[in-house]
Amino acid sequence: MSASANLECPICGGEVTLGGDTLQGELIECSDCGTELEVTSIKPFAVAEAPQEEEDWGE
Amino acid sequence: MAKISVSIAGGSGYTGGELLRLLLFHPQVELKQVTSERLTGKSVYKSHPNLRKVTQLKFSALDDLQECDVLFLCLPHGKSMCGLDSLKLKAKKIIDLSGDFRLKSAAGYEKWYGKPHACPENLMDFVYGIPELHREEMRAASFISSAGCNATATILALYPLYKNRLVELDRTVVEVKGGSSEGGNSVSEASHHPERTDVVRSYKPTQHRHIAEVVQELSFGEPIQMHFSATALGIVRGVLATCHVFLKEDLQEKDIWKVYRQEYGQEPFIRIVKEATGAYRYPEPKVLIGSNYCDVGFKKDEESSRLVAIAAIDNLMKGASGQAVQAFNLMHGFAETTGLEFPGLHPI
Amino acid sequence: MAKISVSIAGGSGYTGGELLRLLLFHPQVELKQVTSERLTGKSVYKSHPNLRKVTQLKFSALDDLQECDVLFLCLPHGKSMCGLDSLKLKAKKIIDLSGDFRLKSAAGYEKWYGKPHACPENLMDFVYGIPELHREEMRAASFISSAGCNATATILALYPLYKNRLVELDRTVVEVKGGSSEGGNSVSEASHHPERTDVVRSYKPTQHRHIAEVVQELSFGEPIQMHFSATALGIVRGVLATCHVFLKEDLQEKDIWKVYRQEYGQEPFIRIVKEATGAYRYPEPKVLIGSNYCDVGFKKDEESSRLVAIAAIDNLMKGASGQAVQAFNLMHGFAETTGLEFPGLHPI
Repeated sequence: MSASANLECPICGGEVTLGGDTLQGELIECSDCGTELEVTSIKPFAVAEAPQEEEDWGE
Repeated sequence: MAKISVSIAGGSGYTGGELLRLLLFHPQVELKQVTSERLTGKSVYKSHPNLRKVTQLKFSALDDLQECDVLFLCLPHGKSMCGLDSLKLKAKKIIDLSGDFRLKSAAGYEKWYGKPHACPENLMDFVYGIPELHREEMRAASFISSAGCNATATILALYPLYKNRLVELDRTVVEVKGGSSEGGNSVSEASHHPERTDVVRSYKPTQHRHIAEVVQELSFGEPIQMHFSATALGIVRGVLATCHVFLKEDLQEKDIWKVYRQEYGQEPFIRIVKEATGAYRYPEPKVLIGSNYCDVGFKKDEESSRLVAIAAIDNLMKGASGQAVQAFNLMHGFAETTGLEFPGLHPI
Repeated sequence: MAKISVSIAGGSGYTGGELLRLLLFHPQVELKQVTSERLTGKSVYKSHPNLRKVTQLKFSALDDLQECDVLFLCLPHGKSMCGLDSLKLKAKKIIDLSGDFRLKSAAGYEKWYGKPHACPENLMDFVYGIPELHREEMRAASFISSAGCNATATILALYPLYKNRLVELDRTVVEVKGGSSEGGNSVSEASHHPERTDVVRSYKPTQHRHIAEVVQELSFGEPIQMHFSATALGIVRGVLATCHVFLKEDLQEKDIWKVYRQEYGQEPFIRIVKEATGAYRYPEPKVLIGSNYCDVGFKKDEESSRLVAIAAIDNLMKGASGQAVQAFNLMHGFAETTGLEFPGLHPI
């Protein structure tokens, strides 16, 4: 199991911490901007914005 | 540790009532008197029904005000400055929630309040009461002037951008949307329910006096111009300030996040709210009612250099009484969130 | 004294969110998990925006629920009773906020909920959770079923009159007016803003299931009949129950005051509100939003034997989550007001 890592959220640049047990494809939330991120690789750790189905916001 | 003895001068209005609610539940406060000329001798809950059975306190007359450690002034505009000398005899520390001591310049006061200031020599004694801008000065202050509600929302929306000189200084347009409680509890034709409900009323398209505070606090020594309008909505509490600024350089949203995080990352009462999903993506005053939060968000316009900066508050909390209690906590070295933990309600 | 470990099963709805807010600030509670099948892994503030930055908690799946001291159930109707055996393995004490265990009679449940009860043998294990009626039983209880919101308001309005056998038992008419949060957070045609705003909607002129609880709690061993209607208003929170009863003897208002004072004089959450002046002469749900109060008032009709008894609550507080925390406090011998001190806001 690799050590945990601090990455930068691709959306807001906030700090995203990945635990050593994080799995490929896992979904995590950026605690600053709430965006759902997908772990695209674990060696080295990398994340990208998870695909979002566009919500109809009703307006 | 002995409690701090506190009184409120002018406690029958909405700001006084909200302050009374907060102070009654503040662990370090011993509430002594609440004055009201109109309701002297009456129980405070007659003006503040939410305090029924919470306190047996009755309104006192201002003349019967005894000495205390801290005096909050929620008097009608003009009364604080006219009565300052006698009020100063009652308490070493004063927090004034009126507009009397917000502006540093006597000329500015006369321009925006339409009459000369009664004691301009005292203007510099008061620290302008937004902790996120003046925390250290407020810790040491004996006199604090709590900011206006629209000014608080506008200043907090724009402060990181102006402090870091990121925007053009004369192109900013600000539209503040607010509720009926801003007008206080005195009734008028315009506040009569059938006339006031669900309006979208352009009550101050120009000349809103809170501009003066915004210009004062964001100029950082340079001349700036604010183009400010206020619209009244069918809500009771809540302010949303939508500010249109024009960036000097072509910054990306990530850069803007960085600037706001740098200025507000450690602030207990400011949350950066900018999300891609959900019904609450940008600051929303509704869920802040009763809380001391100021939520701040922004959106970069892809078509131009415009950045839309947005801030939401409860005008009676962060825009008045909550911020005054925050000032009180700072003045006495208490944790700044003391008595201000209520997070707001949802749904409401 | 070690804190009580608490989890909430079904925490993404309005009741679960209000309970979460209260428990996060409860001095004796260590909050462990909040479950939601739909939002497992997501931050709780995604459903409860007022809790943004107040907690970093994420929703768990029900299957991952660990043991704790007290489990609150805010599951959709029917889920508590079907899953009771496995839920009982997780906690020695359960407070259920659904309708599954409110009625003592399985036949009554089937009549009002339209399907047979899944585990009628457990019905008698649950104490009906209105402290003002069942305080001693609740202190000793391991399982409590929190009352319905309309039932709570109606029962508390009428309890002193029925307990003292002052009214005719088959003539009472009750009209409950309530808000949109009663329907929970699932959307429908009828809850769509343009259709729902400012309605005065006769959504249950008859057959409202909360009648069964009212009859159960006010019969005192005699057959009684309740004529009950519910009207939905344009408010979000708040219930006002207006009850029309017919007195057996010709009593004056002073006598009625005496009966209500006798039953409610020492209650921390009930205030008798009946005044001749001011804008808040009778119970008003608006100023109770967020508080655990039930305000009760009455007016004798000079023209007949009718007495109009009125009660107001916040349906999410005294009508659900607040009352559940009151039950929690009773179960553990804490002061009943612990974590429930918020007095409500004015103006709001």
